[in-house]
Amino acid sequence: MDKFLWLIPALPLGGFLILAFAGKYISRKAVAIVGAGSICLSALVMFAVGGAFLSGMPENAVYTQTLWTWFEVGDFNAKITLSLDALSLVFVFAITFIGALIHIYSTAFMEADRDYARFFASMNLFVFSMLVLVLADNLLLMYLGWEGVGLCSYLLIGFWYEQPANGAAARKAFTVTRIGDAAMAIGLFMVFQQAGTLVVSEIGANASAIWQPNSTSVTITALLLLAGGLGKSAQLPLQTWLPDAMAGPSPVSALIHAATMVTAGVYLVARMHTIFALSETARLVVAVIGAATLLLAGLTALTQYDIKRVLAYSTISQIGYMFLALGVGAWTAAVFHFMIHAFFKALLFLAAGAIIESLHHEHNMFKMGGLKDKMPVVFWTFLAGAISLAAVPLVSAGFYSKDQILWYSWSAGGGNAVLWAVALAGALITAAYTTRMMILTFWGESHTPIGHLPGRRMTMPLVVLALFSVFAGFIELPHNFGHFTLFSDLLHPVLPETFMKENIPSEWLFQLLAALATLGGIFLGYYYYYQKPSRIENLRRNGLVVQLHRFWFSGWAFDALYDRMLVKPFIYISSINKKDITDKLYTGIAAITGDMYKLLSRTQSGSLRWYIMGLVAGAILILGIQIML
Amino acid sequence: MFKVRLYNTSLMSNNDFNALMPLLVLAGASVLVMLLIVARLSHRLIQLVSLLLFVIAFISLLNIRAMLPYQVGSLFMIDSFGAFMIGLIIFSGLAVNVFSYIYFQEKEEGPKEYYVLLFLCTLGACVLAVSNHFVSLFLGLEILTIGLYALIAYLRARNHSIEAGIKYLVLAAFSSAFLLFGMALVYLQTGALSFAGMANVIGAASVPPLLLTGLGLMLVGLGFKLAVVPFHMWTADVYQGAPVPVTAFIATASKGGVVASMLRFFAAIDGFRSEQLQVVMIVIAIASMVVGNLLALRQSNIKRVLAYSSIAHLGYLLVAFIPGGDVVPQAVSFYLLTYFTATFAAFGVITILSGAESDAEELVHYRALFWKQPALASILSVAMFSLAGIPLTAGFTGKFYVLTTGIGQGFWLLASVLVLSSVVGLYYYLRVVTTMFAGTRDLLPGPPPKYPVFLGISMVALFVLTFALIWLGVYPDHAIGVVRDLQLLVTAPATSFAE
Amino acid sequence: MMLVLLITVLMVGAVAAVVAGEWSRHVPRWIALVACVIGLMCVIAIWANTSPAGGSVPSGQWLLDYRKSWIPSFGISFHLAVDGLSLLLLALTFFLGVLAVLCSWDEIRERTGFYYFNLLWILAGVAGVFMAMDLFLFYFFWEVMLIPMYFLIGIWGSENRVYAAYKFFIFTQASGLLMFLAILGLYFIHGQDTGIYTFNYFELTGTVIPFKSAFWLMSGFMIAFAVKLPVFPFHTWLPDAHGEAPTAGSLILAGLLLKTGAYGMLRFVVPMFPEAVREAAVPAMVLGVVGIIYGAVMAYSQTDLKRLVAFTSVSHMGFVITGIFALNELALQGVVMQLVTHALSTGALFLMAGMIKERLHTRDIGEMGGLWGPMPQMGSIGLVFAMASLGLPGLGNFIAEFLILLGVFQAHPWITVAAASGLIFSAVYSLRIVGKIFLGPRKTMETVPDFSFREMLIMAALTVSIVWLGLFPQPVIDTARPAITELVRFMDVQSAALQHQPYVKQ
Amino acid sequence: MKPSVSIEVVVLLAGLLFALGIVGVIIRKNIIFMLLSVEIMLNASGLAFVAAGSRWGQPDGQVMFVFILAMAAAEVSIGLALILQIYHQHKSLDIDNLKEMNG
Repeated sequence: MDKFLWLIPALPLGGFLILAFAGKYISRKAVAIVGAGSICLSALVMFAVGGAFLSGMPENAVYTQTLWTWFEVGDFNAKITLSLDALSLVFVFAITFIGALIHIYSTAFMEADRDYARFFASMNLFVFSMLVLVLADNLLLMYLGWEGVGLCSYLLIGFWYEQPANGAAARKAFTVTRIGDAAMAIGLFMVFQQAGTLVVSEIGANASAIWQPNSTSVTITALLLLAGGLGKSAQLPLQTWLPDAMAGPSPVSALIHAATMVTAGVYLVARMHTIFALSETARLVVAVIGAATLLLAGLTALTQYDIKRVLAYSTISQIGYMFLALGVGAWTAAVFHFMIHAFFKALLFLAAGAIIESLHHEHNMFKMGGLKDKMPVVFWTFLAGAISLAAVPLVSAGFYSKDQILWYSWSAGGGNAVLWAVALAGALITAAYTTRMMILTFWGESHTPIGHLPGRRMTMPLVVLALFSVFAGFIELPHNFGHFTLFSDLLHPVLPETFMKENIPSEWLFQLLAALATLGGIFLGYYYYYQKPSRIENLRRNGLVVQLHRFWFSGWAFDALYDRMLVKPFIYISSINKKDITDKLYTGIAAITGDMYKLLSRTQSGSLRWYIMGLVAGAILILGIQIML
Repeated sequence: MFKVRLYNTSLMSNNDFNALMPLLVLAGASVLVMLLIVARLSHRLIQLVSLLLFVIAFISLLNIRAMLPYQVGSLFMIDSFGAFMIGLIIFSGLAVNVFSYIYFQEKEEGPKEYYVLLFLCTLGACVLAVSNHFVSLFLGLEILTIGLYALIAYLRARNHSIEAGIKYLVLAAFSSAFLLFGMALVYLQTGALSFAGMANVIGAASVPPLLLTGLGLMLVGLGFKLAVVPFHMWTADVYQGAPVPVTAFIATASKGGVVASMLRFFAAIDGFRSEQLQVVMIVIAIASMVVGNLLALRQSNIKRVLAYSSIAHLGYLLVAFIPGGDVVPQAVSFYLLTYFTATFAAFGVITILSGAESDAEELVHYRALFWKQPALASILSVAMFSLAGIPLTAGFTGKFYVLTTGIGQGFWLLASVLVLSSVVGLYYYLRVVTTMFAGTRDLLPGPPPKYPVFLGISMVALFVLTFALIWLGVYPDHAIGVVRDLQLLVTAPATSFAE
Repeated sequence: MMLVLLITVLMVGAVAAVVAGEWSRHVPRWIALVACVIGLMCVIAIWANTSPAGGSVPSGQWLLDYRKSWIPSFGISFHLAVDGLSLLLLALTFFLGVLAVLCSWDEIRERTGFYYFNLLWILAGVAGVFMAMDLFLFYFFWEVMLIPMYFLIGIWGSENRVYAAYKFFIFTQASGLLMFLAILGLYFIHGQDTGIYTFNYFELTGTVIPFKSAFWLMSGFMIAFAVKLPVFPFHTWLPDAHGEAPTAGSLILAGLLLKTGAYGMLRFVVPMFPEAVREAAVPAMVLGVVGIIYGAVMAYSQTDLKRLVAFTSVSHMGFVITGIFALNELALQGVVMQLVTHALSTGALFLMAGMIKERLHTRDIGEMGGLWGPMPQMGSIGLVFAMASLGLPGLGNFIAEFLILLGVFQAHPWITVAAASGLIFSAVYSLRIVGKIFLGPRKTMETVPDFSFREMLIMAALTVSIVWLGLFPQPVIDTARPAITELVRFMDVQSAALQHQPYVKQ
Repeated sequence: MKPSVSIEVVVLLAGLLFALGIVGVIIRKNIIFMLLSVEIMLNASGLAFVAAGSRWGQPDGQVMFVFILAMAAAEVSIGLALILQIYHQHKSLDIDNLKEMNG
C-alpha cells in the first residue's frame, strides 16, 4: 500500500490547483465537489493505507516513499520523502477525517460567500501543507509544510479582506508564528551541524551518540525547536495571535486553529522526542510552559464574551495540557489528548459557527441564550463537545485523555506536585468556563431573533464529531479500570513508554480529585450563571475583581506589553529614518563640493589685477617650495 | 673682445630646408594669404586656399618622416616626437580653419586677415614643438602669443573680445617676463642657451640653487601658457571672450606646443632629478585637477566649462609628465591626441551653433538639442563623454595611458587624485549631455543652413573627429603603436648631421 | 564564437533599433524582442551542449572560451569565457531581457528607437561583464552598462529622474574608477613580479601580492562591487534609481546590475586576494547582516512602492554578501541561487509596481488597497512573490536563503542568528506590501482591469520559474557546482598552505 | 678684459628692476602704466641676459636682448591698439572697469 502514500497529500493539492486555476470558470457546485471531494478521497486513501499499515505492520513500523531529490549541495541533501508511522498516522487521520467533515460542513456554511472557490482552494492547500508537515521524513520538508500551513492560516484568517481588522489579525498570526519559525530554522542549522543530517529517523537513531545527555548543545537545540512549536501552538509567550485569529470563518477556526495546525507544535516535540529525552532542562521548560499556559488561558477564557474567543483560549489551554504531558514524558498521553481534543474542539467550533450563522453573525454569548429548544441538534452536539471539554467523568472522551495527563503530571518521570496542582486547577477552571458558555448560550431567555437553522450538510458532521468526542475515549482506558491501552500500544513503536516514578499513590485518588475538580467547576459555573446571577453583580462591584477581570479579559495584557516593547519601537525607528540617514553622508559630500565651487568661482573675479596677483602668488609659492625643500 | 662663435645657421644645407619644410610652408602660407588679401580675393577663396596650404604643410611633414631624427643647427631638433606634435598642431590649425568660415562669414569684421594670424600662430606652435634652444623656444612662444593677442581680440566690436584680448595681452607679457628672467638665470648658471649645451654643463651634478630659481621662474611663464593652477585664472575669461575657433586653437595648439617644448626641455636637463621641482610639479598637477574640475562644477557657460575642464586636463597631463622616463613622451602625445580630438569635436559643434550676434555659449542654447539636431547633439555627447573619460571613447584610453604611466612609476597619490577629481568632472560633462536630452522638440526647426558647402565640410570634419574618438576608444592599438615609436632626443644621434 | 555572438546580436539589435526608430514607433520593440530571444536561444543551446545531460561535457570548470588579441601593447586581449556560474547569469540576463522588452511594450511611447537602443546596450554590457576574462575588458563592459542606464533613467524615468540618474551614474562610476586603479595596481605588481604585463584573468589570479597591497587592491575591487550590490553604507543610490527608473529599468537594475556586483566578488575578489578576503570576512559579513536588517526596516517605512521594493533588495543582497564571505560550498551555492531567485522575485514585484502605476497612476501604497477585488489574478501573483521575498519554502528564494544561512552557520553561528532575524523582518514588510495593496477597503473606485494577456504571459513565466526553482533547484545547483567547488577547493588549498598557485589552469 | 662691474651687481639690479615692474603692474590701475611696467620687467630680464652673456663672454645674451626688444615692440603696438578700442568702448582706461566676464 505504501506506494499510494503520495496520494494522501496529492489529492488536496490537486484540488487546490484545480480551484486556483479553474475556480473562476466552474460552477459553485463543482467547486464544492472538488473542494470537499478531494479531502474526502484523501481520507479514504488514508483509511486504506492506514488499514494496511495497521493490519500488516511493516518490520520497521514505517512506510516511506521517496518522490524526488529536492536539492543536494556538498554533504547536505534534502529529499522529498514521505514517511508514515503510527504517530503521523494519528495526525493524518485527524487531518483528513476531521478535515473531510469540516469541508462538507463548509460547503453549506460558505454557501453565500462571494469567494467560494478561493475559500476551498486555501482550505485544500492547507490540508496539503499540513499533511506534508506530518508525513515529512526530514525536518526541511517538515519546515516546508510548517510554513505552508502558516501561509494558509494567514490567507484564511484574512479571508474577508475588506475589513482591515481581519488583515491585521492575519498579519499578526503570521508574524508571531514566524518569530518561532526563525528560531526553529536556527534549530535546524544546529541539528544539521551536529548530526550532519535532517532526516528524522537518522537523528532519532543516533541522537544518543551525537549528544551528551543534558549537554548544553542538546538543550539549546531542543529549545530552539521548541520555540517553533510554541509559535505554531500558541503557547506562552507567543500565544497572543490565536484569539485574534478567530477573525476567520468558523470552519477555519475549527480545522486550523483547533484541530490541526495549532497542534503542530505538539507533533514537532513528539517527533523530536529523542532530542528532548536527552535534556532534562528542555523537558522541564516544556512542562512549565504548558502548565503556565493552560492556567493563564483558562482564566482568560473565564472572562470572554465572544464565544469563539472562549473556545480559542480554551484551545490554548488544552494544548497547554498536551505540552505539559510532553514535558513530563507522557508522550502517548499528549498525542491521545491531541486526538480527542481535535474531535471535540472541532465540534465546538463548528457548532458555534452554526449558532453564529443563524444569529446573524452575533458572537457575544450574552446576546445569545435560550437556544436549547430552538436549535436542538446544535444544542445536543454542542453539549457532547462541552462535556468532553470539561472532562465529565466516565461519559466523555475528554475525561480519559485529560485524566491520564493529570495522573502523569504527578507520577511520570518529569512530573511533580506543582505541575499536578496547576493541572488540577486548570481542570476546575475548564469545567467552569465550559459551563458558563453552555448556560449563557443555551439557557436563559433568548436575546437575538434566530435566523434560518443549519441544514443537514452542517448538522451531519456535528453528529459524527459528537459521537467521536463521546466514545473515542474508550480506546485508551486508565490502568486501574480496564487497562485497555490500544492507542498507546499503537504508538509505542514510535514513542517510548512513559517512565514512572516509584512509590506513587494509587491512581484512584487522582481520578477522584480530577472528577471533583470537574464537578466543582461545573457547579461554580452553574451557581454563578444560572442559580444566582446576582452574585456576579456583587462581584462586579468589587474593585479588585474588576481589575482582575479586566486583566484576564485582556489576556493578561500580553498584547499591550508586546505592543509597547516591540511593535511601537520598531515602527517608531523605521518611521523616523524614512529618509535614510546614511544618505546624508553623500548629500553632505555633494554639498561640500558645491560650496567649494562657490568659493573658487569667487576667485574668478574677472579683475585683471587680481589675476596678476594670483600669478605672482603662484610664483612666490613655487620659489617658496623650492626654498623650503 | 667677445669671441664670436658662428652657428652653422649661416650655411643651410638642402636637408635642413627639407627638414624645416613644414615650418617654411606655414611661414610662406601666411605671406601668400597676405598677398591674396591684397588681391582682394573673396573670403571663400582665401579660406579654401588656406585649407589647401594646411594640407600641403601636413603632406610636407609626412615626407620628412624618412630623415628623422634630424637636427637643424642647435636650434631645432626634429625627432619623431617633435614631428608628431607638429602634425597634431597643423592638424588643429586645419580643423580651426575648417570651422572658421561659417563663424566669421557672418561677422562684420573682415575675416580675411584672420587666416594670416592663424598661420602665424600655427607656425609659432610648431616651432615650439621642435625647439631645442632658448632662442627658438622664445621665438616660437612669442610668434604664437602675439598672434593670439590679435586673434583673441579679433571681433573688436564685442566688449568681451576686447576685454579678453587685453587681459591675455597683459598677463601673457607679464608671464613672458618671468620666463625670460628665468631663462636668463639659467643661462647665467649654465652658460648655454641650447638644451644640449645645458645638459652637458649640468651633467649629473645636483641642481644648483640659482638654476633652480631660474627653472622656477620659467615654470611660471610656461605654467601660464598651459593654464595650470595657480596660473589659470585668465583661462575662462579668454575662452569666453575669444571667437570660438580661436578658443579651440588656444585650448589645443598653443598648449600642445608649449607642452612639447617644456617636455623637451625637462628631458634635456633631466629636470626631475631635483625633488624640489618634482614637488612643485606635483602640487601644480593636483591643484589643477581639483580646482579645474571644481570650477566647472555649476558653470552654465559652456565655453567657460571647457576652459575649466582644460585646466583639469592639463593637470591629468602632468600626471603623465611628472614620472619622467621614455614612456612620458608617448603618454603625453597620446593624451594630447585624444584631448585635441575631443576638444575640436566640442568646439566644432559650438561653432556651428553660434549665430552672428553671439556665440552659443549658454547651456540653455542646448536644451532639447538632441531632438532638434540629433547629429550635432550626438557628436557633442561623444565629445563630452570622451573628455569625461568614459570607456568606448578616446578619452578613456588616454586616461588609461596616463594612469598606467603614473602608477607604473608608483605615483599613487597623483593617480588617486586624478580618479577622484574626474568623478567631480563627470557631473558637469553629464550636465551638458543631460541638458541636450532635457525637454522636447518644442521649438520649430531653425532656418535652413546658410552655407551648405562649408557646413557640409564642417560636418564631415566633425564626423571624422567623432569616428576618431570612438575608434581610439574601441581599438586604439594602431594609435598606441604609432605613439610607442615616438622618441624624444636632445642631442642628435651620431649618424645625423650635428654642429 | 558563440560568446561573441551573444554580445554582437544585442549590439547589432541596438543599432538596428535606433535606426528603425527614425521611421517607425513599433519596429524597434520587435527588433529588441527578436535580439533578446535569439540570445536566449544561444544560451540555452550552450547549456544543452555542455550540461551533463547533453553532448560534450568539458573537463573542469570552463565550458567555452574565446580569445583574440585586442591591445597587445598593453597585454590586453578580447577574452571571453563562461563556466556554470556565468552561464546561469547569462541565461538570467537574456530571460529578463525578453521580459524587459515585453514590459516596455506599451509603457514606452516616445523615442522608442533610442529607448530600445539603450535597453539592448545595457544587456550587452551585462552579458559582457559575465563573460569577460580580461580585467581591462571586464572594466570596459562594466562601464558600457552605465551610460545607457543613465539615459534610461534620465529620459524615461518619472518626476525626479535627473537627480536619480546623476546619483546612479556618479556612485557607480566613482567606485568603478577606484576598481580600475586597483586593476592597474594588480597589472603592475604582476608585471614586476613576472615580467609579463597582462590583464589576463587567469594569469593575474596567480599573482603573489604582499598582504598590505593585497588588502588595498581588494578594497579597490570591493568598493565597486559593494556599491553595485549594494552593501549597507553604499546603498543609497539604489532607492532613487529604482524609484525613478521606468519599469524595465528597475527590472534590469534589480535583476542584473546588482548581480554584476556579486558576480565580481565571486569571480575576482575571492580568488585573487584569498588572504585579504579571509581577513575581511567577518567585517564584511557583519555589514551584510546590517544590510539585511537595515534594508528590511527601511522597507517597512517606505510608502513609495518601488522604493519599498528597492530596500527589500538591499536586505536580500545582505544575504548575498554574508554568504559569499562564509566561503563554503553551501553558502556559495546559496548565493548563486539567491542571485537567480532574487532577480525573478524582485523583478516581478517591480513589474507589478509598474502595472499598478499604469492603472492607478501612483506608486504610493497609501492610495492603493483592496485591489484583490478587481484584480484577483494580480493579487494572487503578487502574493506569490511577496511570499517568495519572505522566503516561503517551495519557492526559490527559500532554497537560497536556507543554504546561505546553513553555510554561514558552519562558519559563524552568531552571524547566522543575527541574519535569521531577516526572516522575521522580511515577513513583516512582505505582508505589509500585500496588505496595503490588495487587502483592506478599496481606496479608489475607478475600475482597474486585471492582467492583460501580455502581462499574464510575463508574470506566468516568472511564477513558473520561481516555483520550479523552489521545487527542482538541482539543475541550477549542478550547473554552478564546478565553479563553486573549484573556488572552495582553491580557498581550502590557500588556507592549507599559504602558497599561491593559479586558481585555474588554462 | 674683465667687465668693470661685477656680474652679481648687474643681476641684482635686474632683479630689482623686475620686482619694480611687478609692483608697478600690480598697483597701477591705468592700462598704459601697466603695460609700461611690463616693459620694465621685460627689459629687466633683457638686462639679466646681457649680464649672463657677458659672464660667459658670449654674444648670445645680447642677441636675446635684441629679440626681447622686438617682441616688446610688437606687443606694445597691439596693446595700444587694444587700448584705443577699450577707450572707445568704456571711455576710460581703468582696468577695473573690465570685469564683465567672471564666475
